[in-house]
Amino acid sequence: MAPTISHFVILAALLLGIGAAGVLLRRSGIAILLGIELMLNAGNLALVAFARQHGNLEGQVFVFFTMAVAAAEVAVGLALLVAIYRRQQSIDVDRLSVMRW
Amino acid sequence: MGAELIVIAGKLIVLATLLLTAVPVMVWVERRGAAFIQDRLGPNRVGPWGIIQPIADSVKLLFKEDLTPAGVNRWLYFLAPMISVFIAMLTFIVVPFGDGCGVTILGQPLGSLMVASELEVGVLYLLAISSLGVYGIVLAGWSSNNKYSLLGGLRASAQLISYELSMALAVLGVILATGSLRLDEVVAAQSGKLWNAVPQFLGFVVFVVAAFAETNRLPFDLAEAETELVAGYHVEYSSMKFAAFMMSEYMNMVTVSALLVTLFLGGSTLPGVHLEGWLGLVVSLAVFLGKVAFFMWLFVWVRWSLPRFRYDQLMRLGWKGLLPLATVNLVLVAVGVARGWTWI
Amino acid sequence: MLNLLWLVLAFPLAGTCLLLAGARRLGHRATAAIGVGSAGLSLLVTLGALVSYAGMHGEVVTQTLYRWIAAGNFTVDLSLRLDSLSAVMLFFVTVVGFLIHVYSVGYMHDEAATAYARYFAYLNLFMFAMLTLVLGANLLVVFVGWEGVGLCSYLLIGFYFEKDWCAAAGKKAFIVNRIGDFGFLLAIVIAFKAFGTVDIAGLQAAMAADPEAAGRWATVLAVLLFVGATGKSAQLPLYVWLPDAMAGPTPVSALIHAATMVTAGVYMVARTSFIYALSPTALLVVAVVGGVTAVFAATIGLAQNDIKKVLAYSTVSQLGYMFLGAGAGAFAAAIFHVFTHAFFKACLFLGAGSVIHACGGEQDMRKMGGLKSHMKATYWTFLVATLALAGIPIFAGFFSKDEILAKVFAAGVGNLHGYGTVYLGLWGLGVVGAFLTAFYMFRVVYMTFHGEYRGSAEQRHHLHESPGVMVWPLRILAGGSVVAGLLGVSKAMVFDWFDSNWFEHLLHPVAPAVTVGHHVSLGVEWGLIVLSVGVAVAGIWLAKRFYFGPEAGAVPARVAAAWPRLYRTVANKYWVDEIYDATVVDGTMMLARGSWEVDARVVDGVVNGTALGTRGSAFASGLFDLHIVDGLVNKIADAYQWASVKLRRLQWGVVQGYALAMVVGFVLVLAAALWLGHAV
Amino acid sequence: MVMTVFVVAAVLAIVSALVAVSHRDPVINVLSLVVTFFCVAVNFALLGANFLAAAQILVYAGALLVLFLFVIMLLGAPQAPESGLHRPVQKTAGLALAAIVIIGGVLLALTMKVLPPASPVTGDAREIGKAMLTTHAFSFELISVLLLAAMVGALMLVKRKH
Repeated sequence: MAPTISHFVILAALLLGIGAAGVLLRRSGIAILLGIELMLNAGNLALVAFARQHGNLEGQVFVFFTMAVAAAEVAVGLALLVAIYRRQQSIDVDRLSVMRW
Repeated sequence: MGAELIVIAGKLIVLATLLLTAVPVMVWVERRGAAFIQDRLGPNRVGPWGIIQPIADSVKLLFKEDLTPAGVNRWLYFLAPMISVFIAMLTFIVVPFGDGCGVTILGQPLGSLMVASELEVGVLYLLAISSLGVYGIVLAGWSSNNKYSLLGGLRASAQLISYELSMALAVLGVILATGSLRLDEVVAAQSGKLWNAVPQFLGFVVFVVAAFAETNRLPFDLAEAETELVAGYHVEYSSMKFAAFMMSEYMNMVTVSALLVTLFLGGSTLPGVHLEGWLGLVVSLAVFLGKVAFFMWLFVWVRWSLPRFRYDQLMRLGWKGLLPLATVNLVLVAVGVARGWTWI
Repeated sequence: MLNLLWLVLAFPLAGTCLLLAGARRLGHRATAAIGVGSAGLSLLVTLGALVSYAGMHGEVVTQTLYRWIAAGNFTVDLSLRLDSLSAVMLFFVTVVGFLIHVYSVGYMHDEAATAYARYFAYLNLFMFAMLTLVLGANLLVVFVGWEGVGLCSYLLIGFYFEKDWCAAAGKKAFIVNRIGDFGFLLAIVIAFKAFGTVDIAGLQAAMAADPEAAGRWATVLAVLLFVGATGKSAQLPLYVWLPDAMAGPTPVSALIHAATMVTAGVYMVARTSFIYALSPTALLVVAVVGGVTAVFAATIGLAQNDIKKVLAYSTVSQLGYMFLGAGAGAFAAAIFHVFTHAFFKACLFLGAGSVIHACGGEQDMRKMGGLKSHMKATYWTFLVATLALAGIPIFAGFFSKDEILAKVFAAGVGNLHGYGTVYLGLWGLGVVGAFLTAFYMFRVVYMTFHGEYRGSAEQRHHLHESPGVMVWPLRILAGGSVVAGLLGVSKAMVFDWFDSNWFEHLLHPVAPAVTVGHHVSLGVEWGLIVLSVGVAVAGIWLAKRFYFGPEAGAVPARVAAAWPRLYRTVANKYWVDEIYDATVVDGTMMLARGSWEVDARVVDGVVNGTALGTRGSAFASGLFDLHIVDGLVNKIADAYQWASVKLRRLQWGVVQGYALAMVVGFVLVLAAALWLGHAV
Repeated sequence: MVMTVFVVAAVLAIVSALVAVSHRDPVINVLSLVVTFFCVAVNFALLGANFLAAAQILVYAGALLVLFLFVIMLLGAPQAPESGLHRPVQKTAGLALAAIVIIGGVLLALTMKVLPPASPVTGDAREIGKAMLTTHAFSFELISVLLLAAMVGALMLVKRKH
């Protein structure tokens, strides 16, 4: 028995959920960024699976764009983290409340 | 199925043996070469011209005490040298290091002597796997819980990311000229015309320099720079774990040299030589090994001739020197391909 | 080879870009290599193209690079046109340009590296613009080149911009040229309006197809084009910028202000000769302006002491001859003079540059003298070029100037368009001008190269021949000054033995002469030749009496003393600059001042009055504002404040809380979509 | 055979993903994420996207996560203080939402029509490149602008002001 698209989509959903949990629960900035990466990857997996299902390349091309976006996001995100760390010697996002009323 | 698997396994075993054998030989060449360049004798006690010296060295390393310093992250500390060796060996399997010349064993064609070289995304696989090599070094530096190691690891990660770009761009030029990601086709494409090193001289130079940086060899050995960082990322390692790092360094040298030969110097072909059967097989192997040997000697030669770069110089060379050059090379090749120049 | 024609333009442009980009980094050697190299490559391509073109029996070759403007049915292509006329121009522009690039390597060598690079960048840009002008297949492209050369001229005249007077000279050149350019621009607009095209070939075809409209517009078009030409080619009344343009480096004077750019006007008239052919009035205007300028400038040249100024007025005068020829309908003769003039005038300027270089920047001829023994090569090449300019047989200027005078005479005798007497009078002016030319040129030779050295002892110590890189262009140009004339030996000079005027045949398809079919007999033509040679020799003889020998300078001083008022008038260039200052410049200033007065008194008064009224009403409305409007505003603001105190709790500062909200929204949207059945 | 590979890769991916988001040592987080991404790459390969599989390793494992490691080391492995502030609402809501996402996704996967896979497309680099530079040329250019902006932004953020 070969895995069908459902298998891949279920795996993608699980990864997306785990990533979302990481983003929502962890307070370390790095962990949040990692969670976002995980979510993006889950999306990629689903895209490739759908591309396979429909027999065209669009999904794969989108994955490529996602990768580029992820790269840009990581660059800016990590730069932000470094800047924040320099400012308050911590990457705890709960401390980022200076702009609050 | 059975015969095919046996042939593939046989090829892998031969390959691994070859690679592992290359390490002690290289160690000996390096030490004798260094001695020659520095006008001393070098190892000369164990065996004629000290030729057994590497074996004695490895025996010594095997029997040394395997220390695990206090405060290290045991798991990662244990994993790092393994990753290094593993990645170094993985990279090698795509290199087509000889022409099968139609020879068959057990009814299976020998192909271009290697299995994975016929991978349709061979070059990409190569770049992907070699980009993982940094993990071994970074993790070693991190897990050792030593500031010198950490600095070495940091330096290595920044250096490898920086130079990988130029290297990949240089490789892109070759891919563009070949029109395929398969390494055996890269070799085949070079057999009928000039070797890539001539029309893509810039790319060749960039690749050679980046190769030195990617293998952490002088003049780019900032990750271990003994005068500044004691021994950098492997300062806390001893015994076989240390030996593993040494092995991976030499294996990486072999891989990179083999890549240089494959991508830019026509692999196992010689212009104008077309032999068939076993003779062709042997000759192509010998040609390939000869070309690789030249670059191995170049590694040794450069190591004992050039001083180390300062870190900012290293970064400047990588980003402001090699990257633009590699881009120019790529643009030139693209123009050539677009204009339909067949010699490029 | 001909499809590589665009390379002729591309090389100088590339040179400019390289030099401007690298101005701060390139050294002298690299700059010289790029500057001269691009001009040289351009020359090579030109020669190749001309060799290919030679086999094509005078067809018109057009190369369209791309469509530049497309607006409705009006299109302008960026296209190049090679015919015999532009081929001639192309040839001498690249040859003379290349030689002057080479010469500049030596002449400008003492400049700082940045200035050196800037200089060559401008020079290359000029080559590009001039070649665009020459090769342009439609009036708009020609105009681009036309403006381009004007810009380069401005940049190079003001090259030493740290000196006020150089910057001012550049500005003057630019503004005076703009006046002329306006005429050209108007002509282009009218051509488009009347015939719907600005393409030269198209315009010619359109005018041939509709003779009625052509007749109606020809005079206006031709006169407006000629207004442009008077600006660029320094004719009365717009000639005043050219003498001042000598503020630029001498090679620039040679290249731009003698050999190439200033001939653009003549070229343009020849280019559009099919328009002039339709308008006797325009031809007459051209001829009269040319003839008067020729003599007028020559008389000013008599009394100048600055060596470059003399050459500048001589250029104005010679340009006058060219227009005189064109005005008599002999376009080929005019272009022939352009061609020969380029060689000997460039040679003269470069020779003057060599002299100035040797004298350490001195330009006043009264402080020179006796340089003959110090600089042999410069002297001989200068002498050859002077003989050519004076119109002594064998040398190039003789053939071309004589050709022009012969054609004007023929137009006079043949009563061209019924203006025969006018043309005869202009012929007389031309002969007088030839005499003056020979006189003032030999004045320069005698004052500069003969007699005793009159500069300071320190300058005398420095006298030296220029380096080879400067002398060789001189030699080549001098050679050109000798042989260039042989291309256009007129029929009469070989006793009608064979029809030998190669040049006229070459240009005939492009710029056919306007004639009345009247042929002057062989005897009369020879009489004219003897007359003009005699006049030239007389001029030389008089110059020798005045400025050679122990009594040198005494006779002119006596002449000046005898007619002080006349001398002062001529030496001060007929006060034309002052008159322009007093009328045009001051007039403009007065207009500006008057406008300012009106502005200050009337406009400001109205404004101030209005302001007073406004203040009064503002006070009243202020009261209203304070109590009624503000009251309302404050109430609204209070409401907002109250609401924001409540709402700001949404910004509770927990970053992940926001993320949570986003995910909630995402889930809700997705759920809604699924619910409504749109997602699957 | 294929199923076995898939199951192994999937289980490994989920386990390592859980470790990646839950472990307190950031280095371990990153390393387990490497494993996850490897498994995703294996899944790509199973779906016939060889090129993407290689690109996945090259981009994610080879560059992005190395960058993470680099920053973690640069900052001296800051361990986020997970104690201290308690956020019961956030925690409950977060877990609930993650669960909803997972359940929703699984339901979606189970209910959707499973077509027999269309003729397998080769994830050939040539084809992807062609699609990217023709059909999606605009997005491609946009991505280059985005990357440039990200690069400049990152530089501005970490530049020390003197």
